[in-house]
Amino acid sequence: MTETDREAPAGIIADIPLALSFDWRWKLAIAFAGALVLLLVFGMAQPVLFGIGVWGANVPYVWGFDLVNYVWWIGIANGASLFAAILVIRRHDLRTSINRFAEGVALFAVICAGIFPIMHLGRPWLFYWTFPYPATFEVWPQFRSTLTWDFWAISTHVIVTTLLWYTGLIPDLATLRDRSRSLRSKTVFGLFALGWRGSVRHWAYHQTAYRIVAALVLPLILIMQSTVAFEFATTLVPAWHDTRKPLHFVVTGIASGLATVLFIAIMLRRGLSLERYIDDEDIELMAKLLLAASLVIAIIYLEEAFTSVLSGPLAQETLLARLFDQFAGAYWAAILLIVVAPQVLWFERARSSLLVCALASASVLVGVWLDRFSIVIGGMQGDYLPSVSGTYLPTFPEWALLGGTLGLFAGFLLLFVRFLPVISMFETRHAEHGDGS
Amino acid sequence: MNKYDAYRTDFAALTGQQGPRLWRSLEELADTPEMRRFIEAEFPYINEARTDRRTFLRLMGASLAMAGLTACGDPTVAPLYSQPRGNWADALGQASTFASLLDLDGYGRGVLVETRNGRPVKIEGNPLHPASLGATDVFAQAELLSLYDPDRSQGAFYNGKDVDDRAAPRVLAEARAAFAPGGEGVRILTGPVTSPTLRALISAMQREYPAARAHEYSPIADDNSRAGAVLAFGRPVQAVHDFSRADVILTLGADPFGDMEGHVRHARDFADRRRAAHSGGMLPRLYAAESTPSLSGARADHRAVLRPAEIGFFARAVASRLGVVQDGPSDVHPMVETAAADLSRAGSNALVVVGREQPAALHALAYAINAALGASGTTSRYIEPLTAAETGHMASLAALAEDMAAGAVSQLLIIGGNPAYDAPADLDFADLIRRVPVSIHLGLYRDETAAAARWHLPRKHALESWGDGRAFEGTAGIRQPVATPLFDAFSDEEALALFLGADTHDGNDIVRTYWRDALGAADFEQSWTAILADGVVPNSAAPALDVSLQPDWDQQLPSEALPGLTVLFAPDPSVWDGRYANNGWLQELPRPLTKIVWDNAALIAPATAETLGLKTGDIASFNAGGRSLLAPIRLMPGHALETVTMPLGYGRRAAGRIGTGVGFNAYALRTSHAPWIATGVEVVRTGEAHALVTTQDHHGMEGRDIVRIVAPDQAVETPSTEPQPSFYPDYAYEGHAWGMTIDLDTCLGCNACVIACQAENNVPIVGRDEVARGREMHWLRIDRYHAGDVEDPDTYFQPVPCMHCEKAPCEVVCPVNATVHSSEGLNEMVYNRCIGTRTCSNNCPYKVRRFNWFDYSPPDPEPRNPDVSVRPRGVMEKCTYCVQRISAARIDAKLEGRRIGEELMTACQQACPTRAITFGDINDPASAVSRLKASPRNYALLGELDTRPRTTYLARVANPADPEGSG
Amino acid sequence: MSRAYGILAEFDSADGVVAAIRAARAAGYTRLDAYSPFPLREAADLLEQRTLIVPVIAVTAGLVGAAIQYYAQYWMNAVDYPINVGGRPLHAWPAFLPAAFIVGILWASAASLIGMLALNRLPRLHHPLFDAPGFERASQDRFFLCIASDDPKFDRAETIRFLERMNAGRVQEVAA
Amino acid sequence: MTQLFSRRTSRALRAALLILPVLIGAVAAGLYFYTRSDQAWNVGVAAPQPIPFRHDIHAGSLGLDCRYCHSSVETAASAGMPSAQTCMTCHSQVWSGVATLEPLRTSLALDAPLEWTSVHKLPDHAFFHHGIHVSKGVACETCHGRVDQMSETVKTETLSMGWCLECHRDPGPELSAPEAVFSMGDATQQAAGLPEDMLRLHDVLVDNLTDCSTCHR
Repeated sequence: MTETDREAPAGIIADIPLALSFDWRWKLAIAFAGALVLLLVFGMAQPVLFGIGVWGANVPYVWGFDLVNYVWWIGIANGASLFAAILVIRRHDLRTSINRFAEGVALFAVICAGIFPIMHLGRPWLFYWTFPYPATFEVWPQFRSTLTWDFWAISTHVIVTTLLWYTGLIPDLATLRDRSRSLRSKTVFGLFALGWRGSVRHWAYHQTAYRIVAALVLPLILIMQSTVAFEFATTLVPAWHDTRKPLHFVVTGIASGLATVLFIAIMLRRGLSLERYIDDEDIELMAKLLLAASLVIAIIYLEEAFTSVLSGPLAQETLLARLFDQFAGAYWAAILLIVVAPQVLWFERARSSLLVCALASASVLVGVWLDRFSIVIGGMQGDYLPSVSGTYLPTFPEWALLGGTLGLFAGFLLLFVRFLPVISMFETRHAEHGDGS
Repeated sequence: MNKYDAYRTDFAALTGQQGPRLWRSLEELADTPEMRRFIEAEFPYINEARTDRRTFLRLMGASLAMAGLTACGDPTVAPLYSQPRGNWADALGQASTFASLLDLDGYGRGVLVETRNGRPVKIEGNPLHPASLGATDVFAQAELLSLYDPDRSQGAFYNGKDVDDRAAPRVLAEARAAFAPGGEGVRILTGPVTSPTLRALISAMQREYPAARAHEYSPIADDNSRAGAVLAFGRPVQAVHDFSRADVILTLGADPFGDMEGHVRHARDFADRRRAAHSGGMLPRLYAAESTPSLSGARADHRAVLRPAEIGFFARAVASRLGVVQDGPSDVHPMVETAAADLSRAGSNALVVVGREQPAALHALAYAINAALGASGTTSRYIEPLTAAETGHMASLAALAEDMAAGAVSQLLIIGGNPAYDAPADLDFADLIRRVPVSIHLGLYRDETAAAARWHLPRKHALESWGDGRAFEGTAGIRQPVATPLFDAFSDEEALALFLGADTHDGNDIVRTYWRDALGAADFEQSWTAILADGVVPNSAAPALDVSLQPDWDQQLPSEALPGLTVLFAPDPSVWDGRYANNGWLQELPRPLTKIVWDNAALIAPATAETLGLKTGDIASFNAGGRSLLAPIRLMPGHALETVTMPLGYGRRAAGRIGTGVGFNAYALRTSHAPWIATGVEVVRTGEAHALVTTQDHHGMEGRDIVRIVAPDQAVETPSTEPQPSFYPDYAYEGHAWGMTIDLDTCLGCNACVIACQAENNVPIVGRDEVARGREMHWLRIDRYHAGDVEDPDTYFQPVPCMHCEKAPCEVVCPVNATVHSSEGLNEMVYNRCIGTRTCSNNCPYKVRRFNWFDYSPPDPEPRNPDVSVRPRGVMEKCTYCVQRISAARIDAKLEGRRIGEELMTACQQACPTRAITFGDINDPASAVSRLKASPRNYALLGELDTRPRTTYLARVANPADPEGSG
Repeated sequence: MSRAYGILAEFDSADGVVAAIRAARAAGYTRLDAYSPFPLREAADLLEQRTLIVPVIAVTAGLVGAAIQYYAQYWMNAVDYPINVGGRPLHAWPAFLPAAFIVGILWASAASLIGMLALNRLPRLHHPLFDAPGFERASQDRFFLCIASDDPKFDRAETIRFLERMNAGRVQEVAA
Repeated sequence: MTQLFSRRTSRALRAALLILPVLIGAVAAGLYFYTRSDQAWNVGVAAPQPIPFRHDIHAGSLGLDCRYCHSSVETAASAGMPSAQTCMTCHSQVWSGVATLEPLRTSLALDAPLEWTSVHKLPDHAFFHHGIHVSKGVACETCHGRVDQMSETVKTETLSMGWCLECHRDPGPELSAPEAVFSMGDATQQAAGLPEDMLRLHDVLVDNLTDCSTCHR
């Protein structure tokens, strides 16, 4: 190759996956992630072998980390896809740098989330009974159940995100096919590039379809996140029985998705020295969005408190329980981390500091997890009959599931970084060519 | 219809001769004219052409034949067994029911035992038995589990070493061979004996060996009432209370519905009278003066919390108002006036009951009051003592201990009982046993006494042995075995016969022989079979004695009050005196008032605890008379001040895998001269703490309409059974529509329903730790609420089964149709379809659903109801309204071409002593449940949620006397 | 020599190739296609590339999918094994909608993406153009215009000359 | 640039992508039919028995009534297995000496049950009651087939839940007149009257037959 094309736009991006080997930091990271995945295996084996009694759950606390983690992960997934989809539809410049890995984040997060609906079952090996297949016992799923809705939502989310992500990759895979020197990687990339030639016709259909699906993802995400909320809101549990739950879940979900994308963006920029592609403008913009999201959440929290106060004794009791009873810590910590902490992003200097942005996004992520905890666990403490009481204490197998899914997520991300272009190269060329359309 | 039946019937008749008799079965077999009439009365449909009577005969013969059978697995699964002989019941795999008898401290409670293929699977009350009337208490239900207890003693042992099973007869024979002339030094120690056969054997012994002595001991036995009788009437008589005629009742430290002999019957009579009053009539009023909250106290309309010593003064005050005594203390308690006024108004329909803890003088006083009111003969009558120990059980044991200490005892046979554990601490009985040259212990377990005795012989369980016993009012009942002994063991009678070298030592022969003599040989077989079928000896109730007050009946009440606290000892509502310590059902049964499981605690008034700086869970050291005991505290609202109640029966050292080491042993503080009330006890807090596991942490109703209370003839406001407008269609339930009412006015919170449900539905035990995690599995729980001030709160009980809501919130959230509605309105739980999302439990406002967090299924040989699935790990379960009974009833009804009638009962309903639970078809306006649902007291729990529960409650009726005392 | 697939001209700027396309259209060439490392809106316009078909596919598939899902739910819960679930209606349409909508989206997205591949005649791993030296840069930083040999106006020498006039870089014949 | 893939590879990939869904469909269909097939449910498979008992001789040639051996079929959940004595009522005279009946004599002598292997085993969570089915006109043959022609006892139906539901959803066509319940073959065929007549005759209440608790408790 000549000098010119090494400087060629996207050359650097393409060279990452084509590099023969990665340095020790990547190896260390993937090793650590691998260790966490082993922890996940342990965490999944426990309930299967001995029963979900290994968790702290009981009656009335029938759910524990299983649901907390699920709601957290699915929120991240939905937030990230929603963000990516909006960028595509708005044809926003940010998409050039963000979309590819934002979609990746969504995909990996939804995979992590998808583990829990299966694992939380008393008999996980029978999860497929929620799928309507013609069994010899001729009993069908029960479609009025929000859990059934969620089954379809998750499956759809996984498939659509995967398709969207892959479609976006095809032209870049072609680039890799054509840049790669080793025949083996040429063949592999070539196979997945499906013989992309970048003809006018190719591009036309590709772009149309891509935009349409991005547009379809919007309602899908909104409905899906609402479905997750319905799993709580449609029950009689006083703390959950609330039509505003979907709003809460969507808003907090977006925040967690944003935070994750911002966090990963900073990691990639530092780790792969992609300053040229993920520039300060991008980071600053996302920081602003995160700040906005946290303000919206602040309003939501206030609004919930108000409506509960106005909604009669039972709602008031459950609110008081969430605020001051045994799980109050989670509630206040959530407010501190989601609402208060990000306020530093008002300051220009804070926004321009990668460290501060990273910390802010991390704090929002942890905060949203605590918010899930306070809703799921804290919600189950207030019941109709005072005689029903008890408490919930997470056990090690539950922590193992949380840590394990984090490891799984990191592992996917590292492999993605290693073998695929983390930034859409054709979009980059497009942008640098100036034809912003 | 089928010509081979004749052959089978003959065979059945043949096989029938030996084994025990089927309850209400022999009538058919005998098939005499009067029996025919009986059958036509009992089974009207039997004459309809389509049913052939032979089917019955075959059935019955079958069950007879089966009774002689060893347990042989579950018939419903492969492989199929061809029994060598005509055991039709094996093929039938159907229930056969036998009448038998279970005793508690010697007093018999008639039961019906349902067996499958020679395995008892369920115990119910015997409707013909006066102490049961078809109901049971928790202990009778739990005997089933004890029968299958793997920790039961399975063979003889000598000095703690196993010996050949066949050694046992030899041991007893050798002991006899070594008898001194006249039986000098021969001693027999039994529990309270009401059994005519056993008493005949004992008196036979005393004829043959004049110097031999028989002793009776039970740590719970009521000696004071008998001593009181001696004071009052100059002779030891026994009082029998008749609550069916009592309009005003005053209990003095007594719990006639909880732990007094005959409690099941008392409760039933009381409830019946209240029910009668709801449809017009005088509503009986209950006054309770007590130190420890009791079931009766919780039900009382007026309750006075008094220190043990004050109860005597209270009684005297009442007595003086009634003119029974001249010098009565004044202003003891405001309740004195109202109670006295009410009692005198009720006159011969008044009743004063005294607890076994109270001194003899107080009993005498009560007898005098009852006499003065003219109540003797109506609400209470007097009979000859049913147990032998005239001098009282404690004295009897003390005498034995004296002889043993003096070395005057050479051969000691301990039949049943566990004196090494439950004898008063001052006797140091275990050590005395070790000093006896030949000591033989016959026991169900290798317990503390077995360890102390030289020889231990395995004892047959009541359900395995022949015997008899008398009810609290004297009616004799026969105990027939319903299962072949699981091990090579002896019944009390058999052991005694062997010990005395009687010519026969076969339980069947012994009992038959006694009763042949007692009933007279004329057509004995005929009447005997009838007796076995019914389980009771007709009109054998003890005759009322004509007693009159002694002139010097009025003794001063002991009023020495030492400094320090007073400790009250009480039988435990779950393990009684300790004999049920190894029974998992009872250990996991929440104690009615404290909801503690797998433990006991020293109960103490909050105020007193505060002054002592103690709180629930703190371990305190109790010191008295040089003995000391460490026990955890549990604050008990409504408990007397400066008083501690210690439940007996825990701290067992050799109870078995379940009971050993559970709780603290209150016997360590008990002395033979003050067995019930220990004064001058010093309490020191240790700083240690002990986690008491309970199933209910909050005790108030937090101002919600959960348990409703109404005045007599008043309706509940906003009954909340009226369906509210709904988007959902109204499903029409043609045919049957099952529903239930639970009458909170008659519910005493005794737990019988809970344990009956556990037995019927294979509900597993999960153990202390799992309960601590909030994972108890009871399908039916009893919520207990306190209202009012903590010094003397009102206490309410509310049994909570599945409500079978017509708009069930649990069903709609299940993704796999694992919980759905039946065409008869049952909320069904399909275990084999459940994948365990637990959302249903989440969405159940009553939280009655239980989840199998681990594999809780009981291992064999647990008693198991073959009609109910054993639930695997990871599935939800809950009350089914005993759907297996509904199905059985439906099938029987269809086979016999009739409608399902009131014979269909849920397990909880059948066990309930007060008939507080009513179940049936709400589509049938004539059914009992429909009539009750029409009551103005009927309301739905959390009805405002419009879940339309099929289970509704009848409000409790508060019936306080108004200040004017006009009743 | 064998039959040619067409003549391929390489340009190093998007404007270059666009200009060439315009000229070729003017010159009356009809069977031509351009290749670029990123979408060229103008090129698409010049070649009158229509894509309306894609949304049509999406909408149809979505409606079909949603309909199937809804009917399946109705049939299973209200027709095949009707069960009284918590006293709710057998045909609980509000509860059947969310899943129907979601599955509709699933069908729509899948259809439009798979449809896109089909319309692009992909996968096609082997293509004459891949034999053309330098064509690998079509996916990186070069722009190509190809006039197919089945173009009525196609004349080997003439076409080559025409393209060279477009100050293209390398102009070459691609074998079929 | 050179071709990475040959024309054939290209075509192969396309073909593969087209065939894949077909393949998946085929596998699914295969599973669908296999799970409903006889061999999946051991239909027609005989089990090893302690005695080579032949229904075709006893019920067929000799014409013994089903209830002679399965005596509780009209009253109980289980149809019941004959006691050794029942067998001995005849076999003390006929074939009294033959070796194949040795287990029978042993059983009687040792008072030990004779262990047959059930071929009609239902899962533990399914509760079935022979008495009610028989009394409502479900003929033995309807579920057990022409037992009177079986030299070895085998299942003739899958006994799957779906199979049970077929009849529980619409019992009429499966019912026979009472007199024909214990007969086999033509007799039963003829006795099967009009479905609605049968439902009326046995007064079958259909609406609760598909309740879960009818079979699962």
